[in-house]
Amino acid sequence: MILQQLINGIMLGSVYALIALGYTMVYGVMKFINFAHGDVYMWGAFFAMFLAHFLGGQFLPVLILTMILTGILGVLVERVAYKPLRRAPRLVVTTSALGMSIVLSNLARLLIGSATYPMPKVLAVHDFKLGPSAVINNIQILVLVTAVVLMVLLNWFVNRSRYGKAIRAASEDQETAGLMGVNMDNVVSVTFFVGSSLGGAAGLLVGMYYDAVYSTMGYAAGLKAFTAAILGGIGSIPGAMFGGLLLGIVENFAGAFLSNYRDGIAFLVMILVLLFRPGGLFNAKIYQKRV
Amino acid sequence: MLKVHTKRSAATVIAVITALGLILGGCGSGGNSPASSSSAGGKLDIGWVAPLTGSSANDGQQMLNGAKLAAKEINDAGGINGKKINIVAQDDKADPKEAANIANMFAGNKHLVAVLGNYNSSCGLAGAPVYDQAKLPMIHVGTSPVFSQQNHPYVFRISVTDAFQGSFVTQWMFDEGHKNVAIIYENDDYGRGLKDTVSSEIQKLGGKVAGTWSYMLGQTRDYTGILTDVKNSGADAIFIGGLYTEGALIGKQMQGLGIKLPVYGTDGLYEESLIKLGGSAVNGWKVSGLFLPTENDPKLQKFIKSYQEAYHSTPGTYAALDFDAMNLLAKVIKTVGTDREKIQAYLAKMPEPFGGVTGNIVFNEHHDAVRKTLKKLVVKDSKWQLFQQ
Amino acid sequence: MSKKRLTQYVLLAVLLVLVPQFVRSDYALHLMIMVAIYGILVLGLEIILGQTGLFSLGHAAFFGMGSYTSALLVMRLGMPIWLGIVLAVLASGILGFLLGFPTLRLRGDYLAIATLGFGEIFGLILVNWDSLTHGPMGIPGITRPEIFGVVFDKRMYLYLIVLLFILALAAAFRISNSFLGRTFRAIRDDEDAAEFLGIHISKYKILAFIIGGMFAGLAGGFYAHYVTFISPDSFTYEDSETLLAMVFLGGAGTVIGPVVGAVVLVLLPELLSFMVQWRMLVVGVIMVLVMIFRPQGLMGGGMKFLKIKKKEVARIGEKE
Amino acid sequence: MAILEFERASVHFGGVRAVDHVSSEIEQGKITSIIGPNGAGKTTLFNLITGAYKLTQGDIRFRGQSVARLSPHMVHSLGIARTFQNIRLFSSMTVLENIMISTHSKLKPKVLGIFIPGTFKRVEENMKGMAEKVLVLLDLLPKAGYHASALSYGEQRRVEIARALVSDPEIVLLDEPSAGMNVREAKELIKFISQINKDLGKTVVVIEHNMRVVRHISDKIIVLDHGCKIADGVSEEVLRNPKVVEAYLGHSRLTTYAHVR
Repeated sequence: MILQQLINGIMLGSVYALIALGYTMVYGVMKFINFAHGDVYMWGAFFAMFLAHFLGGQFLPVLILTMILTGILGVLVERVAYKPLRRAPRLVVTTSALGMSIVLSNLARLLIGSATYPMPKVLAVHDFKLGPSAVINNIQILVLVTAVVLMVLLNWFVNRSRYGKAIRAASEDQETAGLMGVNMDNVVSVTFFVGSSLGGAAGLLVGMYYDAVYSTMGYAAGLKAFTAAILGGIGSIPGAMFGGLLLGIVENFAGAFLSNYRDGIAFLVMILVLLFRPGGLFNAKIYQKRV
Repeated sequence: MLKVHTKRSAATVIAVITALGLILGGCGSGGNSPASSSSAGGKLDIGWVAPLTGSSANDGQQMLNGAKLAAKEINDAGGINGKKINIVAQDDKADPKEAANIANMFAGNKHLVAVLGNYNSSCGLAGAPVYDQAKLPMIHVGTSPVFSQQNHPYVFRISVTDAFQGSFVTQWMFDEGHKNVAIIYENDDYGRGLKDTVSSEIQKLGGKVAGTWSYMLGQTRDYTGILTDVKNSGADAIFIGGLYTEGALIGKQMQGLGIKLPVYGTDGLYEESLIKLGGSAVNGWKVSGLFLPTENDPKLQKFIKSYQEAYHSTPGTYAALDFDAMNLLAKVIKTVGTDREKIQAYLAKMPEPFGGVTGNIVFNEHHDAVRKTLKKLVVKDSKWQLFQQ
Repeated sequence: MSKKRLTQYVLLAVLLVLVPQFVRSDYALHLMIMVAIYGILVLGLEIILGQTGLFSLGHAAFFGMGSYTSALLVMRLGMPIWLGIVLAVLASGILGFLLGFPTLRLRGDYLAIATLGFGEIFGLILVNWDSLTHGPMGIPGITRPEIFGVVFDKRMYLYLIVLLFILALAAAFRISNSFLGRTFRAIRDDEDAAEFLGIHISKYKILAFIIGGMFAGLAGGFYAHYVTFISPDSFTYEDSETLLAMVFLGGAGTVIGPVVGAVVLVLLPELLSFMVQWRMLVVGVIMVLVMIFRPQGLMGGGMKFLKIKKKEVARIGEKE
Repeated sequence: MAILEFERASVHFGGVRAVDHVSSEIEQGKITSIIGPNGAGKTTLFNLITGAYKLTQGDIRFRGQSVARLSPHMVHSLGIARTFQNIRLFSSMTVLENIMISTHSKLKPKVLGIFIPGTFKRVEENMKGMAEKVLVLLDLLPKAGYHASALSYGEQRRVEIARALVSDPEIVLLDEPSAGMNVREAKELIKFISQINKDLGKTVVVIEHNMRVVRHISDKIIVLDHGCKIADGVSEEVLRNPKVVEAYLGHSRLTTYAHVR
């Protein structure tokens, strides 16, 4: 039972973590909360649904195409709603993101529909017994493995690749990075592309795991993922992963034992963590007074 | 120097208020002047309000489909006393504040004859005082017991109350020997009402509630935590006090966790999508319902056929309820005319039951629709079928 | 008071008394009432967010606190409505005090998410504490105010809320023009510096939440007795988000700006209501457009403080 | 008489000993300069006095009373005011408003008072009066209504000093007041610091790199290097101290020694 709950929690958590990475990447470079990210993730799930419909049971092509399409959507959103505001106060950009979130979710509802759609089968399901009462299936394992692989790739990308270095430089100090010859437009585009494509991957994985895709799915998942990113310390990639997992596990146990307060407990844990570590779990330095 | 700020602002306030007054005064008087009533000569305005955006948009859309279909059929048949029905549709976003806004908008629209009302009980209750005051009859699909307590004179509900459905399904579970029931419910006015009646009915009949678990609509649809706990609670059946989408996902997640308990529910689960989405996971689910597409009732067959033609799907509970509500209104208007008070008087004391696709309806003293019985439906071979002993 | 200002006030008063008399439609009256309610709400958020710079995503909780406090006191204990509303203001102030505590440790987006969490928890308590709040069923049939035995009609409600709004507006301006407002803005601009200049930061931050909460409590108390039905889904995160959008759309830090934002975001969806399914999309598009073409908000000015300060957001590897 | 005493004051950040066992005294009514190469811990010492950081070890006493556990605003209300190395004016406010902020410690205004017409007016007038007095002193009155960001660098520095003076503190801590000033402005500053000291009777503590300024104004000099005090005493003596010269020369011959010469 505990084992099963832990599996459930890790599944939910890895989904949060994947979405949280998108928030954290954008925040790292642009310093604002991209409220539209949850809806980009929702569009990713829809892209995945259509692709799975046309491509059938080919997981990798569906995953890669979904990530590309969602990445492009993310870049488009940035070009339309944030790029003109590059020099504006960041809370203004946040408001623009709020507007964009409304636009994206309503577009999905109008273009696709308000129903909840099943995900076309990408893989056949096989169950594996883990001990007397716990069970896990191949889709869950695939979701976990994909999530982990993507996170590892992202870590490599940010720490080792040329663009990753530019992103890190920009997240430390945009102006200096600009002076050092980093093309900010490109960095921002790459950031949005990568962050959004991870959201797209999450959309596919969630679609497969829950077998359901709907136009309002970005809202709750986005909120939780954002919470996870903050919990881990926003801007920190390991923070987002860890925050997501922690939130998923806490939420799952809360759901089992005090289901009426499930979401509240997740938030309570987050507030308590923040009170003791005001910069999130992986980012304690932010709060030193600077004089 | 510090005052500069205030001075400019006072002027702004004046400007804003004047503008506001002009805008609102303008649109207000427009709705009121008798001159504009000529435009409504050939038509009959019926208000319609339910969520068309947000988490419950899909249910609202179904309702609108049902209402529109009925209106189209009536209009194609020549309308009511020569007047065509015109649906004035509004979106309440499932937000009671917006529902109150729209209730006021409708109340101010003198052309409206009646309103087909909200999907959420909370939205209905926020608008109800306004409809009462404006003497505008409203038929809605809410299920909350609060409506019965409040006795809003102009508010009628065509859906089945929690109390009626809850006791019906509980009895059914007992008939089949399930006396230790786990209740999973949507934690809002809809699911909570069902949970309350079902738990008290179970206790009345001498059974046991193995536990209650809730989920919030619009939150992450992961129920594995709840279900793992249900599995360990020793329950011999599950009652779901919720709607079809969440129901289907609960079913699928049960399947994933290897839970094979019988599942019962109410008409909120009755929908084609439950099967489309749930697939094999919802086979064998038992649900109290109002109608079944395969029934041999010509009225029903016609409804199903034209609905499928118009929307390429099979109507569920909410589409059928609004279809009936619209037809009921048409019948009343045909009988007593467009006077709102007369419509209310007719509905409050119906001389004969209205035979709709969801059964024969009269409203009782609380303005709740009374039906003699409900149908026992079951998912069999991925189809809705009538339950046979 | 200068003569010009006096004239302005008189003109204002005359307008406010006359305008409702010419509005015949209940719907228009209702919308004006809603505008005023939201006006008071955003005045409160303006103090927290616009003046003090505390990013709060839980403002709907104060609104709910006010509504529930007054409704319950009046319905359960039979208190007079006036007293109920006064106590609603106090209760929301107390909630502001509690919600203000994390501000002592948290800044910026971290504070935002903490307040968001508080708002969500507050909502869940409303849903689950049945014996007190009647849970998700909500509280129907809330007592309407009476005066000399006459139950309020829309026009009387409007006069009352406009009166309350003017009081709130005057209070907001007074706060903004006093040392209190200056202190708030100092905290917003540079809270560390302010502390070295002898400002008790914690006290004033909590105070901002208390005052902001009290404004929302006033709006909430009135709202409960106006709509006569309240339930938890009237006070959700989406409402907090809308309020936030109102503040920025109108122009944070300008007192009057957020009120204009409230006017726009209350009326716009109603004016667009003929679009039914399309209107939320259009509202979203307009929000984005306004931000792009008028980032300082409709009423402009006062936004410099929100500019990215390199120091403030720099993170990993930062020395000192 | 010592008004401010450091007793083995130390603060460690992680492994770094930013200030290490500094013991010294600040004499009342005198001007004391704190000098030392970049990163010597001078500003950190100010931060310790004003309560931004808590001491890891040791104590700091103001008039015999420990200020080690006090928060910045409490230290301010005891009568210790400061300026900042990198100017930190409130950018959305006018010069006058900037200075009015700093009157809280002195006036202790009551929040509810703002809704009492008489009290509101009195407090505002009081604050304004205090601020204007300082503005006159610093020759800034014509700029009172300007936004702080519209002022020249030197003027902004003076507003900072005005902000420190308005609360009528006993000790004024000036963190590199001459930074970014030209020679003429620096000369005026020297005059002005003496004026604060002589005419207003304030105890002044200055962190300074500009040796011309240091030489002219200091009654006493404290030299820090790597968080440690390496010398203190009367100015000429300290500046001739070989350890001091070595600390400066050893560190950055190009920038700092220029001033020493």
